[in-house]
Amino acid sequence: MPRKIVQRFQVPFLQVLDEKGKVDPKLDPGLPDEDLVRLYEAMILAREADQRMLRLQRQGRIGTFGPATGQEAASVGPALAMGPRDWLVPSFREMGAMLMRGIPLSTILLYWGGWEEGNVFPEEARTLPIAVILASQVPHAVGLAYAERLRGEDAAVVAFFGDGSTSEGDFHEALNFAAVWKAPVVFVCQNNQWAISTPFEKQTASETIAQKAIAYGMPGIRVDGNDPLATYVAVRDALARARAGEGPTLVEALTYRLMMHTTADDPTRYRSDEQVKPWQRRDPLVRTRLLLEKRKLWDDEREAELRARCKETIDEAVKAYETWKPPRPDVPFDRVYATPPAELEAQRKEFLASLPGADAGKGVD
Amino acid sequence: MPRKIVQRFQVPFLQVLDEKGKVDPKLDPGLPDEDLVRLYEAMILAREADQRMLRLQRQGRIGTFGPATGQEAASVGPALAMGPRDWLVPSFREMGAMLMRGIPLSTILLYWGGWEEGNVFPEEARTLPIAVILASQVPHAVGLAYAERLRGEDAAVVAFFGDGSTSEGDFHEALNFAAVWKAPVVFVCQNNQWAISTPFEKQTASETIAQKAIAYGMPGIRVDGNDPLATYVAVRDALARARAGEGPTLVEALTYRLMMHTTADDPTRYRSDEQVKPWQRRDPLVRTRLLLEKRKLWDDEREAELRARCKETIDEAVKAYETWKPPRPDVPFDRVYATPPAELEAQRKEFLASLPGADAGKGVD
Amino acid sequence: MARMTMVQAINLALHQEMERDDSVLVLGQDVGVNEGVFRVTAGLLAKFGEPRVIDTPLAESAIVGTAIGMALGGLRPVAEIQFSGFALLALGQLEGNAARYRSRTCGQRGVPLVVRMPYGGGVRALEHHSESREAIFAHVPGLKVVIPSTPRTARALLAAAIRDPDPVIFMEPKKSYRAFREEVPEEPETMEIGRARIAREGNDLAVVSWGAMLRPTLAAVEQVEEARGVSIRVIDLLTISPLDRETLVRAVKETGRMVVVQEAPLSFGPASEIIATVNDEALLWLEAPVKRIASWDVNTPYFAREEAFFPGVERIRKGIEETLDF
Amino acid sequence: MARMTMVQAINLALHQEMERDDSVLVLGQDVGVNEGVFRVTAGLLAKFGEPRVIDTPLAESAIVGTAIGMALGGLRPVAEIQFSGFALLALGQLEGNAARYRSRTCGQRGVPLVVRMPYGGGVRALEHHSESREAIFAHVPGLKVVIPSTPRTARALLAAAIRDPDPVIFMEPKKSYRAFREEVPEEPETMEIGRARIAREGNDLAVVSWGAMLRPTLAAVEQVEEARGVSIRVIDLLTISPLDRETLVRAVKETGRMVVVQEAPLSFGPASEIIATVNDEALLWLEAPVKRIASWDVNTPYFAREEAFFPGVERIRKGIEETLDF
Ligand SMILES: Cc1ncc(C[n+]2csc(CCOP(=O)(O)OP(=O)(O)O)c2C)c(N)n1
Ligand SMILES: Cc1ncc(C[n+]2csc(CCOP(=O)(O)OP(=O)(O)O)c2C)c(N)n1
Ligand SMILES: [Mg+2]
Ligand SMILES: [Mg+2]
Repeated sequence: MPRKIVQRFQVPFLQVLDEKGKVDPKLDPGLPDEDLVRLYEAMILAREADQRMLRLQRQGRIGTFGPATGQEAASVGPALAMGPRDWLVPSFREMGAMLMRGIPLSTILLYWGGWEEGNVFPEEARTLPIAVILASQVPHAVGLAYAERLRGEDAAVVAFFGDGSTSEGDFHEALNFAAVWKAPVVFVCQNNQWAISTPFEKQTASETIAQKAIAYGMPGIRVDGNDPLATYVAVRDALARARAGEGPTLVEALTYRLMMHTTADDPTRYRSDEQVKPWQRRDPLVRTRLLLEKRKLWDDEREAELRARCKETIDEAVKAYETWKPPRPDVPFDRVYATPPAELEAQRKEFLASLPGADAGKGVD
Repeated sequence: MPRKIVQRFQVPFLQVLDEKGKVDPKLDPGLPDEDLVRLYEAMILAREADQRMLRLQRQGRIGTFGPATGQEAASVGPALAMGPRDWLVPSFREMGAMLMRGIPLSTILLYWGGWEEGNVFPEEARTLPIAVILASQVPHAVGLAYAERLRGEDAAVVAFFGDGSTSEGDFHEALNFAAVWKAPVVFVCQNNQWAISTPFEKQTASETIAQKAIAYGMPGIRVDGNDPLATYVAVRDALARARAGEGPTLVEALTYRLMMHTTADDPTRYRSDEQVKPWQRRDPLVRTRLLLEKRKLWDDEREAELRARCKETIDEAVKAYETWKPPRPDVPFDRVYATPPAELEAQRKEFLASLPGADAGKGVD
Repeated sequence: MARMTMVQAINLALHQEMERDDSVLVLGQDVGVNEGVFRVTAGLLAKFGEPRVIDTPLAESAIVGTAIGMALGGLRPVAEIQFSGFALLALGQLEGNAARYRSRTCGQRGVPLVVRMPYGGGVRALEHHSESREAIFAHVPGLKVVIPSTPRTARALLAAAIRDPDPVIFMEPKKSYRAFREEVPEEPETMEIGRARIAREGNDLAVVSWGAMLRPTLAAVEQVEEARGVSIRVIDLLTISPLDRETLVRAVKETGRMVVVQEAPLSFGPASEIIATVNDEALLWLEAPVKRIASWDVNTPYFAREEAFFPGVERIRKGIEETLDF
Repeated sequence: MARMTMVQAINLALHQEMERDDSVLVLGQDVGVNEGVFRVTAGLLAKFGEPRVIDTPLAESAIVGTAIGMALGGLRPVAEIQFSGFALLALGQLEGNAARYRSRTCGQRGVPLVVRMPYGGGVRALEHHSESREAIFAHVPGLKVVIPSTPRTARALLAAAIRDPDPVIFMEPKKSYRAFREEVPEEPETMEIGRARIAREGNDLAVVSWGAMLRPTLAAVEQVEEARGVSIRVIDLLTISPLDRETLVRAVKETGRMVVVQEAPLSFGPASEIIATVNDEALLWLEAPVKRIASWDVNTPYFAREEAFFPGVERIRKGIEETLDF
């Protein structure tokens, strides 16, 4: 039955750096050498930290931890595109970006070690804490962007979330608000193709996450999420749009979760090594190193030096984490409200009295 | 910056019957005369009932009421397309469809009169109660469709909601589930371009509601919602798809709310008569009558007869409503759980004792 | 001083706070052009303009969720939920984020957010428009829950809520929106959140109520005082959480008898916490069980039947007399 | 009879109920191929196949919302919310629809729905994974709230919940999932919802607890009994709503003293309703205030500090002794 077509939409895909380390010259953002090196170093640090944290978890030195191995390019490319006054609103798999924003690894360790102090970031990092209720951080990003504009700031906001998180109502409501408000915000979906055991095709019947942007009248783009130049370019352009008052953009970084969902997860229950293999070949670290080598920016010696430096950084962070002295045990009572009401002060006393042995009574006074 | 286009989408628009009463011959569904007449009669009844209910509300004989004047075609076309075993899941502005499903007007009056008994429908009507929490009924429709299919039934579900309701998380989550499950459900959005005082362009930055279907990988179509043949055809086709196991469809019926949001609303606060006028000219009743006249199915005499019949139907419904005897006052206690727990029975006794005068003590025993 | 309705008084607070502090902004469904479905936000859009008065799309979780983001970004948003029944759609954001940002960040980031919502029955509204669910919010550490009872308390408490560094759920008894007037001073006024008010002095019994229940409570108290020659203290709770336990305990210690009038359903409601407080700190002073007068444990009936389900003067009066006679 | 963990016992109930009644189906995140993040749904997909075991997309409101639709369509869905912290995202559907469909339709349509969710602390999990929010659900008329404490009660109550014609919030204390084993009969078994269980007889004091609090409670009780030669009754509540007031009141009348141990924060929690019940019906039998031992009114701290914030054996023991000595 013939019907008149009244609207047409298209979704672009962007890859700049291919698996062999070749840059498409038409798309090359022309990053200075030190930025290329920075991207690579940040990815290596994130990867090394992942590996170490997995060990720390197995040793019981931190709690449940969600590694991002294989997804580093989706994290560091956007971070490189951000300006110092922009805000990062992470989900929970953005260690790469958080480290690039200047958050100490020891702080990140505190987080996974079960301390709220792991959410206290340097103000200059302009980063909100890790969000555990999936997609609940996305409206925060929109409100934050609205506030920055209202206060006359030039800052934009980059919000991260996973493919599974796009199924939540909060994702939808937030993107709709952002587009109506033309809020200066960039939505970055790390589509790692899994939400714990749920594969992308059971998560949504849409072929891409990028096409979901059409529902909000905003541009959407899918990029190779294992290509740090593509994630960089897409977010750089989206930030420029945002700052120009043209509104939000949805960037889908197509990547793959190479390891377990978290240390509590056993991926062999729901996927085979065969499925994972092709994605190991697309490792963002490999292609970035190839690029650096082509540009004569890298060799085995520099690699060895970097790995050593990472190890040192991580060793120091672990040490700082493990020698960190927690504040007095009753601090949670200070933090419910700016000023604890009388009943909470009474409870604090009871709490302190209830502590075993040496801690008993050790508190605010 | 050149990017490879990897996806293309289009959104169709459908109008069958234009404002002058002309049917596009290529699109004519070839409905038998009695169906054409049925559509018209249903719309007139809905319109007349609207008018009467506005008066009843002003007289304090029912409570707040939301008229659907001008939107009748978006309600009756889909209802005509439904089979007897299909389910109707209404929002709150679908009186036309509900009447066509065989729900007595007196029952609908009970609803707006503030009685739960206004939600007790004949089983054959296969209709869920009016939903007040916007969009909350949409996931119910999806689950119901899933249940019908699991139980081996051939029935599909038609769910209604407004343009404003598409901003709710429940809309998003439900459409996503439906598409993943290929559930036999048809989503009908009555886009009347207002959500109380919020115009469509402040509701969403998307140009159409139909394009939101793309986010779920499901087909979306915009139809002229003041054209009962277009709404009929679109829903008929979508139901066929649903029954064939091809999954859900989103149908946007573009219409206009000619009157107040509800009797509690004063639309002059947020829109001018000028804005409304063009839409009065697109009144679905007018073009449908023109069509009937062209087909020699209608004349002034039949019109007068119909109006008289509607008046009679409505008079009778109002009488039935106003002479309806409420059950004993404590029935709410019967309805919280299938079997009231002991404490509720105790409360029932207290409640009955608390009633003033004649009612006191009149209860279950 | 002007005699105002509660709607006018709340509106006054919004005007004055937005003037005082340009980080205050208002957002919600129909709050701008339409000035709110109850006209509570009248004049704000005209005076303060669009970026500070936002007609949002229709999504409660996003209204609260974006407002949290605004608060984190240095603003002081006042979000309106059109009817409290729809606020539960935003409970994920309220419990999961607004209430926790301060503790999550060890005090680095607070959420100075007010969520206003008309609540409660008595205006012949549709389903989901008549509930009282303050107990749900009150059980969440990190939220404050405020319920004014009169125009003056509404204005002063809203101003205080807007200045509060923490999230405040501000529930407005819509039955009282236009039911009566009260003198409200023109100059800005605040009241301390967390403090109950003695609405009437008395020594033979204390009645605790809040929101729209205050008026039938006062009417019942007058009847009993007149009929019996007793003196009854009326505590207007004003803040549900944190609870003013001191005022409650003192009342039991001084009168020996207490009645709590609550519009919410009986079980697991605020009255239970009040009783628990009395149990903790004044059990030995009790001369009779604390009497709860509440709605029944049924879903609020549609409006044709709702009236009989809310506590009314007659039930309150009987409850007071029973407690006096115990 | 086999000695089972709670996870195995719940799994047994699911298997047997799905076999017994083919309108029973299971849906939720990761419940199929992965067999649940705690393996509670092990073997279901293999045995019953895809249409009856659904791995859903990631959206709690839709899990509950579509399950309501399934229930209206004649099925008996058992929906899993992966952690109870995320259940509040579905409270709109639970309070607004599941709880009301029966009253909304005058009994024409009920919603036989079970929403299972692991809750509570003690497993060193991330933020939002450790809360106890049963009071919120319990305040909603139309919902039933069940919390088993042992493998056998979990199995029998879940079977009863699945057969119940009304919506049941089934909260599973995840700390007890694998902490201990209990004999569970092979043959299907149900227990009545709304009935508490006497976990230990005694006449000098009664302790009420539920869920994961039962074990530290029993441990504390043993210590006190041994040290003092008293006999202490332990009431395992099992159903939070509707509350088994009779068993509670009888306990106060027979022992004169009561302690309530609650994992949730103190204020506006279930213990308050228990105290209110005692106040209503057994005040004169009380020889001491009812003692509440609960978590503090703070957001559940992250796992490095959480332990000290939940009631433990020591606090419970002291609370019992204080109440005995009052
Ligand atoms: C609202 C909510 N529901 C469920 C969970 C439990 N959960 C944690 S991570 C996860 C999967 C997330 O998938 P995705 O969004 O794709 O992110 P990824 O883990 O792949 O990075 C789930 C279900 C949660 N944290 N929040
Ligand atoms: C969840 C929710 N939020 C707010 C309301 C109050 N409300 C009732 S109707 C309405 C506007 C609805 O707009 P739309 O969905 O376009 O339907 P229409 O009224 O135009 O038919 C609003 C905001 C509600 N009923 N439910
Ligand atoms: Mg993922
Ligand atoms: Mg509309």
